[in-house]
Amino acid sequence: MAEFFHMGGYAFYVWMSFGISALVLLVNFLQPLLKHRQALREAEDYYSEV
Amino acid sequence: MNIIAKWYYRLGAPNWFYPLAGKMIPWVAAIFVALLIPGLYMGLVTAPADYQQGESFRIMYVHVPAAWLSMFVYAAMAIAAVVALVWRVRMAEIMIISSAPIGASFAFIALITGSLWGKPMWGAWWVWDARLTSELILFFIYLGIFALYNAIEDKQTAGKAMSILTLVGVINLPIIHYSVVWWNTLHQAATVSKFDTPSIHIDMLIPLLLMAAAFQFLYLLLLLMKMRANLLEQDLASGWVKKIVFERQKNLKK
Amino acid sequence: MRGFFYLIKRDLTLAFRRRGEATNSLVFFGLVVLLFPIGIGASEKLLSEVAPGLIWIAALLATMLSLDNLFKEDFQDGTLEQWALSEHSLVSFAWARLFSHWVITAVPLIIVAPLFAISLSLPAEAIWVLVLSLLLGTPLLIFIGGIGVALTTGLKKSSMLLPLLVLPFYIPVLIFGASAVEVTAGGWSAAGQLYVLGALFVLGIALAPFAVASALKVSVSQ
Amino acid sequence: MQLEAQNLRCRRGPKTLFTDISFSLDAGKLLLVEGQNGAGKTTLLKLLSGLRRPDKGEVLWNGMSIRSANSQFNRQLAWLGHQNPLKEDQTAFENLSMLGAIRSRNERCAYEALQAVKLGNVKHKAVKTFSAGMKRRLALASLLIADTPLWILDEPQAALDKAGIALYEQLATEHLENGGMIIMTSHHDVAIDERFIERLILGQ
Repeated sequence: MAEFFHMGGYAFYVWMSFGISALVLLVNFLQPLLKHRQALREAEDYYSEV
Repeated sequence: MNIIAKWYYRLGAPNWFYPLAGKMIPWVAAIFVALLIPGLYMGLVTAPADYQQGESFRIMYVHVPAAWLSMFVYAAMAIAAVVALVWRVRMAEIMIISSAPIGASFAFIALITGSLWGKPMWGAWWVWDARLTSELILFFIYLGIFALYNAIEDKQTAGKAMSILTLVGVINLPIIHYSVVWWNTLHQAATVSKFDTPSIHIDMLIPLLLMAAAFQFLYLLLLLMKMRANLLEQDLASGWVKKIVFERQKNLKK
Repeated sequence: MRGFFYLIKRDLTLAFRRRGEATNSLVFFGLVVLLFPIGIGASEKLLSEVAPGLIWIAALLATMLSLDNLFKEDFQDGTLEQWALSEHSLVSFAWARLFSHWVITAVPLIIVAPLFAISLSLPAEAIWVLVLSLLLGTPLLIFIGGIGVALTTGLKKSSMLLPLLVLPFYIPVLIFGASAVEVTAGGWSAAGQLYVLGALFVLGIALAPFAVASALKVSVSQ
Repeated sequence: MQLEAQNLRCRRGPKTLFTDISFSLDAGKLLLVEGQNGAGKTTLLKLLSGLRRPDKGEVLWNGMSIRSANSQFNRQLAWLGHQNPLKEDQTAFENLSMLGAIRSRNERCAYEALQAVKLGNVKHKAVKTFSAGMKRRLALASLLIADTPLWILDEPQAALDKAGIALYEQLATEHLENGGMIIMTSHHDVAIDERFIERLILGQ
């Protein structure tokens, strides 16, 4: 397993690439989730008054 | 109304699109994961190391799909821009503003992984290679589209202005790309472009196609989620949101 | 076509009465060119090597910054509405405004450019190609920049949005313009670059006004 | 000549400004659009003039939609918004001839129009020296040299003094008498003969 992570000496570059990509895409996944939840809460407040 | 027109009309209506997108999201997410796992496994483990680049060529499995997607997303936005301007479909404008950040993220990933791939192979973090330079310009165009939409308060005007900018962009992108390629040959000895995928062996190709397909579904997934959020936020005071809120409250009471 | 020539005459007389506007971009152009020797040292060999790109970048920035409120005044005082509702299409309005803006701000720039080229020790034969490339390039910069300006005309607060929208589309013009001068300075012929610049010029002049008109229509209907 | 609106609807963001606005206006009539601020008066005028497209509904000029017959409709329309479309550094005469160049001209010359709005003595002075009332009158003068039966005016009496308002009402009455049409908004009442006027209240 160890040499798998070693990636023939390029461990830093390979795992950094996959890591940053995963991070950026995760942000793109979470942002709409939070925004959707927040918009729903706003809608509920808006209609609770009306 | 024939079936296509009915579909076309309904897709444009938020109260129909919002629940439909909600139902589709789990399925799209499932397909994405089903493609991602084998793609990653084959890409990182089973695919043979490249005789020149060794293991670092595996960065290709993230760099190339991200670069493809950054262009695919822009093409999809350009089509939506035509639909938005010619048939005045508001849903197409929501699609564009939801796609822009996703496209920008793919372009950003392509740039970062490109420089991480370049460093071990050619010793420089940034290489003024034709494709990387075009990708950087595409990244700035995405930012411009996103910034324009957010700078205009009235969302109807913002949508139209953004659609026009998207179309201006789609006409300019080929011109920019070929002038950058020409500029690149002028300033560097005509080496084979550094980011041509290596002579692709079948075991290397399959994970690449799997990863590309996985990224396509990821784009669809992120797009649907972003469109639902943007729609709900913009249409706060309109009838269909009121119906959804009351339905949710009814289920909670049950 | 009456309105078209009237508009150009009006713009020229207005510019004549407000002399400040045209000279601002000229002063900016001179200052930017002045900054470079100070910044990167005044060694003659280095400067002459960098001069083509430098002059072109300075001209590009000066043109873009002069564009900033090209349509804002017409938008705010209602002239744009009058044109939108006249029998003349907004395309002819856009054409006239962009053309008169080119005459007011870019032509003085082109006249002065050889002066700055000499100060940056650009070889003599390259100066003519510089003027020709600017003659082809600046209208292109103004017409493409006009699209960005038209899109941001409706904005209340003046945001630094124009450069972000417009600079990516300036890149091909800069590539061929600067390399035309650079190649001539090196002794080769710049025919290829100038032909491509001419092609971009025709494409830009033909298509940009339609994009400007539709962007203005969006701003006016706010 | 007839301008007809068919159940116009317009939204600004999530808020619906007005919906199902329908009316038809014939030659020699004045439509007075009233309503508080923010009721969408200016937006309605923009819909009727074609500056902005309605979300739903249609505007017809002589039975044809103004979007398809756009340039014919524009040739017969004179628009005056809140602001005066004038350039401060130009003289009154230059501004007027510029506005005349945009619209289809009638035989009335610019000097005559300036006399009609009592600006004859300042025709070669720069507009920046004018008062707000004089600027508004100069903008109104541009209506006189245009051969446009339909006037769409957004608060034409704004910034006018009493004499200016009387002048405007006289010009409007003349225009209506020789078969013209006017659509205007106003905050205070308009002293024009009731037989010409139809009212439309926005934002109940």
